[in-house]
Parts: sequence; C-alpha cells; structure tokens
Amino acid sequence: MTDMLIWLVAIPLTGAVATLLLPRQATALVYVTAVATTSVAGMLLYQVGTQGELTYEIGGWTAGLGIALRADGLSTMLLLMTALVVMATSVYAGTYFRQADERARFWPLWLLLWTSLNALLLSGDLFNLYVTLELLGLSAVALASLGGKTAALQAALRYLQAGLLGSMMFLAGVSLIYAGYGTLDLATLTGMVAPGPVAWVALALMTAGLLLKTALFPLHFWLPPAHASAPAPVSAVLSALVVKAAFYLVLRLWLDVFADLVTPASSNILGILGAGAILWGSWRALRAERLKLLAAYSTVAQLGYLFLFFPVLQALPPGPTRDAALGGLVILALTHGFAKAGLFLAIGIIQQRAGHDRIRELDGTAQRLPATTFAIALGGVALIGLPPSGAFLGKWQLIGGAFATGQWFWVLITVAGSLLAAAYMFRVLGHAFGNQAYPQRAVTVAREEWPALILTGIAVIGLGLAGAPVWQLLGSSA
Amino acid sequence: MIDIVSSLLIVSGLGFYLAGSIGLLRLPDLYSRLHALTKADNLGLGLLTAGLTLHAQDLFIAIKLALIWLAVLAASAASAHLIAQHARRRETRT
Amino acid sequence: MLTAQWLYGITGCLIVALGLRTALLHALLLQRVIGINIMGAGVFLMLIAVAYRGPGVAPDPVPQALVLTGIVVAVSATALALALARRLTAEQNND
Amino acid sequence: MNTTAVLVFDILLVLSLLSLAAAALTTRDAHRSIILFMAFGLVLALAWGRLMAPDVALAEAAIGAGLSGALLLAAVREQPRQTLTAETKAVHGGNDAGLKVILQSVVILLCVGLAATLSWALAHAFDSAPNNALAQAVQENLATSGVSNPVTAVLLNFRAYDTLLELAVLLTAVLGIFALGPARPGYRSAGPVFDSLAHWLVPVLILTAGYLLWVGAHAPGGAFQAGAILAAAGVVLRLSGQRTVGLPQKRVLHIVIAAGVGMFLLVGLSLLVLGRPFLGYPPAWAGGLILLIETAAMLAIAATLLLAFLGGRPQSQRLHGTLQPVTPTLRSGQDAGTITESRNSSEEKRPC
Repeated sequence: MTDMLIWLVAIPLTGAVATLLLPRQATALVYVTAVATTSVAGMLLYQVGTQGELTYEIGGWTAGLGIALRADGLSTMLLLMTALVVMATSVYAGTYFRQADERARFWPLWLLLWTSLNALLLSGDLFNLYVTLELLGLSAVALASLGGKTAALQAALRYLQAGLLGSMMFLAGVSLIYAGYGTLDLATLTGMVAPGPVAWVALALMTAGLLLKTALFPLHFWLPPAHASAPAPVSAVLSALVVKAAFYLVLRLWLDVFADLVTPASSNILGILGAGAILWGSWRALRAERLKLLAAYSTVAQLGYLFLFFPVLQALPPGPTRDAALGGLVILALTHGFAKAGLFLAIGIIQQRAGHDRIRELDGTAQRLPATTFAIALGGVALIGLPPSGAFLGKWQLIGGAFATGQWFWVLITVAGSLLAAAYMFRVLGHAFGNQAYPQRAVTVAREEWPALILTGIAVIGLGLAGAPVWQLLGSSA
Repeated sequence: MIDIVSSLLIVSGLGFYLAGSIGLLRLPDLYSRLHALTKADNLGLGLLTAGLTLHAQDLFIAIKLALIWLAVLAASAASAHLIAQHARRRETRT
Repeated sequence: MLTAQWLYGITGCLIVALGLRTALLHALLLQRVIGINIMGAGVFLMLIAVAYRGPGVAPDPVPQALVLTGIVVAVSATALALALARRLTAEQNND
Repeated sequence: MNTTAVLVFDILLVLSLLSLAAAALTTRDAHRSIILFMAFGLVLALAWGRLMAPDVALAEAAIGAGLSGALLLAAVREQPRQTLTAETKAVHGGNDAGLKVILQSVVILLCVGLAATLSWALAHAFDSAPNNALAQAVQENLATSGVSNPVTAVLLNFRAYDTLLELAVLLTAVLGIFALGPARPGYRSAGPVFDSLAHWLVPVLILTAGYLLWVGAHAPGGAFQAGAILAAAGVVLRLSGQRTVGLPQKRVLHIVIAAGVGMFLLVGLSLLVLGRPFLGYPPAWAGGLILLIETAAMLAIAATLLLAFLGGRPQSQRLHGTLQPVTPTLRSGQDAGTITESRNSSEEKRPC
C-alpha cells in the first residue's frame, strides 16, 4: 500500500484547488484536508516503523527515468510534525483572519505551502527537489507579504531574492551532478558518487544554496524581518517548518548521498557557522525589542544547534553512539518545530489582544491571558532545553557525542547557547508576570489558545517522555 | 544550380542587413535610423527567406517561411510607426 | 569531448558568475531581477551543453525538459518579484 | 571546411551572448538593461537552436525574451526614469566609499572564483564519457509514452510530476499577485496603425498557439510555448487599449488559472482509483490524456502570464460604465482621449 506517499502530496494540492474554487466553504475544506493529510501521515509513520523504507515510482517508470518518492524514518517523522503543526496552526489561522476575503486569499496559498513541504520531504529526485524548493520559496513569500504593510513587503522582497539566489545555486549543483553522473535519482547517486572535482563543487554549490535558504549564520540577514513582519500563523510555519525543510535537505545530502565526500574540515566549517549562529542569534534575541523579532532570532540560534551535530556525527564511527547522536539531532529538530510554532501562535494572540508585541509593555499579560503566557513558558522550556522537553534529550546526546569524540568546544557552545536562551526567555516572562494594579478581565478564546498550548505541550511533554520511538524509527531505516 | 541561386540570394540579403546596421550606427537622428533599419532589414529578410525556400523540402515549410517574413514585415512597420509617433509627441510636448 | 559542448558549457559558467555579480551588487531591484534571470540562463546553458551530443546525433531530451521547466519557474518568480516591487512602491508613496 | 565555419559561428555566438549579458548587467539605465536583456534572450534562443534544442528555443524566445521583457517593461513604465549616479550603491546601503569598494571587490572575487570552479568542474564532467543511460531509456520507452517528441514525452509522461509541481508554482505566483492588489490602469489606444496590426495579428497568434499545442506531440512545441503565445496575443490586445483582454471574470477566472493543476490531479487521481500508478497513463490512452492535460495547462499558463502582465485581476468593463467594444474596432473617429478620461476616473483611487 505505498500509494500513501502520493496521497500526502495530492490531498493538500487538491485542497488548495478546492479552496480556490469554493471560497465560501474554504475553512471547512481546509479542516477536512488537514485531518485527512495528518491521518495519512500517521499511517505512513506506522507503516515505515514496521516495514522500513517505502518507495513509490510515479507513473510506474523506473526511478532513473521517472521520479520516485521515498519515505524513511527521518522524513516520515518530519512529515508527521509538519502535519500536526500545520493542522494546529490552521485552527488558529481560522480565527486570526477576520475578513472573509483575507481568508479566501490565505487558504489556497497555505495549502500550496503544505503541498511543497510534503513534496520536498518525500522527493527522491534532485531536479524535483529544485522545483519543490522553488514552490516552497514562492508560497512562503506570497504568504509573508500578506501583511501588506511596507515592512512586510520589503522583508518579503528580500526573502524572495535570497530564496531565488539559493535555488539558482542549488540548480547549478544539480546540473553539475547530471553532467558528471547522468542521473538525478538520489538512491542511484548514493552508490555512484565518488570524491572528485564534480562531486565536491556540486555539493559545495548545493550546500551554499541550501544554507542561504536555511538562514545559517552569515546568510541569515533575510530571516528576522521576514518572520517578524509576517502574519502570526505564517511566521509560525516559516520558523518551524520552512527553514527546517532546507536543513533536512542538507542533512540528506551530507549524511546519505555524499556521505563519503564529507571531510572533517568541511563538517567543522558547518559546526563553526552553527556556533556563530547560536551566539549571534541568542545575543540579538536578548536585545530584541519585539516578541516576534525575539522569536525570529531564536530560530536563527536554534538552527545553529542542528548544525553543531555535523562535526560530532562526522567524527563518530558508525555504531550505537552515532545512531544515538542522530536520534538526538532529529528529536531536537522536532522539538524546535513544535515549540517555535506554539510560541509564535502565543505571540500572535498577545499581538492581537494587546495591539502590540513590545516586550517592555507586557505587564499584566499573565493576568489577562494566563493560558497564552503558560504556552510561552512551555515554549521557553523547550527552547532552553530544560529536562522534561525533547530538546534536553537532543542536547544531551549532542554533549555526549561531543565528549565521546573529544570535541569539547561544541559542549561549551551548547551550554552558552542554553544560558543565553534562558536569559531571553526569562526576560520575556519577567515582563509578562509584572502585575498591574487593576488587571483587565481575563480573556480566553478556546480556538485561539488551544493550538499554542497543544503544540508547546507536545514539545515539552510529548517528545520528552515519549521520545523513545524516535530512536527505534531511525534505527530501523537509517 | 539551386545552391548557387539560393546562396546568391542569401549573400545579397546579408548585404542589406549590413547596410541596415551601418545605417543604424552612422545616421544622425532617430527618424533616419528608423528608416534605415526597417527598410534594409525587411528587404534583407525577404531575400534570406527566398533563398531558404529554395532549400525547403516541402511546400508547408515554404509557406511558414513566407508567413515569418510577412509577420516581421507587419510588426517592424507598426513598431517603427509607434516609435516615430512617440518621439514626435515628446518633441511637440517638451 | 566536443568543442561546441565545451565552449557553450564554459560560457554558461561565465554567465552564471556575471549574473551573480549583479544580483548581489546592484542597487536597483529591476537590475537584480535581470541578474537572477541571466544567472538562470547561464545554468540552463550548462544543462543544454550537457545534452548536446554532436552534430548528427540526437541530443539527450531530459536536460531539455528540465530547462523548459526551469524557464517557466523563472518567469513566475520574476512575475511575483515585480508585483511585490510594484506594491512596495505604492505603499511607500502612500505613507 | 564546414567544421571550422561552425566553430567560427559558435565563437561569434558565444561572444555576442557574453557581451549582451555583460552590457545588460552593467548598464546604469533600467530601460536600456531591459532591452539588452530581451536581446540576450533572443540570441540565447539562437544558441538553443544551434545546440539542437528547438523546444527550448521556442520557449526561450516566447517566455524568456518576450514575456519576461514585457513584464519588466510594464514594471519600469511606472518607475520614474531614475538612472543611477556614477557608481552603483552597495546593496546594504553602505554609502561611504571605503566599505563599498571592499564589498564590491569581495563580491567580484566571489564571482570570479565561482566561474573558475564551475568551469573546472564542468570540464571534468565533460571529460568522462557522456552518460547516455537516461537518453536511451527515453528512446526505449518512447513508443509507449503516447507521443513521439521525446521532450514532450519526458515533460508530460516520464517526469509529469515535475510539470505538475511547476504548474503549482505558476498558480502560487498568480495567487500571490492577486493578493497584492488590483491590476494596473489600462493603456491608451496606441492609434489606428497598431489597432489594425492587432486586429489581424491576434487571431493569427491564437491560431499559432493552437497549432503549437497540437504539433507538440510529434515535433517541437507543446503547452508552454502555446501558452506563452496565447499570452502574447493577450498582451497585444492589452496594448491596444482593450481593458479586460477577454479574460473571464471572478469565478471562471479562478477555474482557468487552476485548470493546469486541476486537470493533472483529475487525471492522476482517477488513474490511481483505477488501480494504475499516479499519472501512469495506460499506453492506449496516453496520447489523448497528454493532449487533454496540455490543453488545460496551456490555458492556465496563458492566463497566469497575462495576469502577471496586467498586475492583478482586470477591472471589468461595467465597473465604470465605459462600454468598450470587446474587439478592437478601428476607432478613426474617436480620438484616443476618451480612454484617458475613463482611465483617470476613480480607477486608481479605489482601494484594492
């Protein structure tokens, strides 16, 4: 029953066309699409857990000629995370956009973004990855520019240009690969790729393009304004999923396809860039004036952690410790996805209720919006990496792996990053818990606050306590 | 025999293209340059397509070549008129 | 190795570099969009040079199909960029 | 003798490509760089023809040079004619000369390095024998693909999923443009000469688009080239003062722009229901299904590119009362002014 793979792309795409043609029933259609896709993602996770990697050849043509969709442990977990985050954010977006014409403009683009995420996580063909990256970039920019104000448009324009440059570099790498090896399918490439000028330059180009789209430290200039000025549900998905999809590709290329090309020096470069991202992102988050800017810079920092894993994984010989470290990387990525999405939704509620999101004027928020402040606190726990959260397990594996390979520098960076994260999160909570003498009436709207609570709850409790299956899933198919 | 005639036609066509380009570079003002370009290049293209139709395998390609020439003829005449009209309007207005 | 293939391939690389220079440096948005388009054209030139198999031989259709897809994707990205720029100038004139 | 002649032609073509690209990229004036970019696109179409890629040449001339040029010209028309002062400002607005020079030299170094590594890697790739695996696979399966033109077979059968996602990219672009506001105000009629040109050119363009769509199965052509030429017909109509360019209104317009993706999904999912793989056309019906999808894709591409040129949803005629005839009749009596008044009416002031 490998048809599930294509259903994961076909359902959101059909939903996008349906919401475009039937604007009045759009919200209902989106909920139906969301439930359907999430259940298919769940079934796929179960299937991959039991049978290992699944492959689906579109049109029945063999993988080289046609395009193959592949789902292994890593991509199915990211797919389920994407489905859950998008479903919860859709519930919130239903209430966030008041006017009907705003919603009618939002839903088709939203489902197209979801289609591109699913297509990217499943695709097993290099040029197809270029097309999905382009679809992802364009739909994210179109959604980010929905804000309509000058700041949102400027940020969206800069985001589009950075995205196009990244895609062009990626395409240049893909054309080199086709020139050298004559095939575009990732599975056949994994066997054929041999260290040589073609493979090195192609990998360097593709990685450079993807780093631009992942907004790793020196190339992160476009991310904070774009995520801060986009509407709340959009910036939630941008931070939690869109940049992570590009990171997933870097992971897939470095650990799977071009595994025997990766040298300690190149992984260390990624590690150093990651360290820079952690320090710079956390520092700017600490000094941010607005909550959304803080969350955006926190995304830059958290992605830095993911890149810290590369030198550790490269140094570890294949064995149980390496699988544990890989599991730590995945669970850290998943936790950040849930936590950051929940955090952005909570910030969206505050911005709509209070009319602004300046950190200094957050007094009394805990009294007026208790559930939202609790969601922010939960999100903070996951971002800092305190014990119950999945991030703690991830960072624990990172530190364990770093010690095992004698690279103590990464340990120092991880601890420093966690302290800085604690600093900027407690700064926010400190302001939020500043009590006002005459607090206004507590406002609770279930459909607005539940998504944020559920997402951050999954990040802290779900992944923390029930994190074991992540390692089994990776073990069975990594 | 056909080769000689068609290459002759093509070479003369190129001669007109050359004249058009030299006209573009040398002539002083816009209108005379427009004049040179549209006249010389269209005639050059006519000779070129005539030379090529001699080589055409079947009638259908010959008709397509003629259609190309007609389309370019109409398009360049209309655009030359538009450019001249726009330039004339800008002169009278400033 | 065919000289034509080599000649057009290297030109493609040079055009990619030229396009990148303007896409990064130029202040005018229109010029940057043109730079990105020309960069794309350079990559497509590399791809079609790979597809070329010599004067008499039929070329490889797969890169040609990829370039066709790339051209359409490039024009849709350009359209969105220009629409964003137009709305941005309209917003800036208002406030 | 003719190999050296071909080599000379190649060198000349390559030099003109490089010089046109360099000129288009370094000129200060936006108008001039767009015209040079269109010239570059046309010479590039010549290069595709030389490298025996006629389908790509058609698409490059129609979309790369033609419509991209039209989009850029429509965009630059609204900007005041500002040409830059002597040197280009640095992207990050560092206005003191020192920073700018450093930045420029760093970027130029980066580009030179990129060109060198790319050429070095490509030269290595060309050294190894060209890997013909995929080309042979296409030839072998061409018989069952339903079309005889290998490029169309790859685009609409073997890698149909790529084309589906590419049509989704087009749909995203047009939805993004819709969300950004109303269309540009219409053009004044360009006078009787252009109207008479448009009068007979538009039907010929529509006929050519239909021909290209049909011929795509066995010769260079196909949905993308046909869609681009249909959009070109719309652009000509738009330039002759016709406001809605024959595009349908509200609901039907949505159906047309989603036609490409919709038809692909319809065919793909119905095949899935019949037990065949997604987009796995049965050999007997493959030709018909491909033509069906190509027709819908052509309509979607034409509508998308035209709406991009318009800048958004066209304002319907009835909105401000000037019942213009749909087909551009010869308006010898009427002077061009009438359209000016209607254009300066409340159109721009109306909030989007």
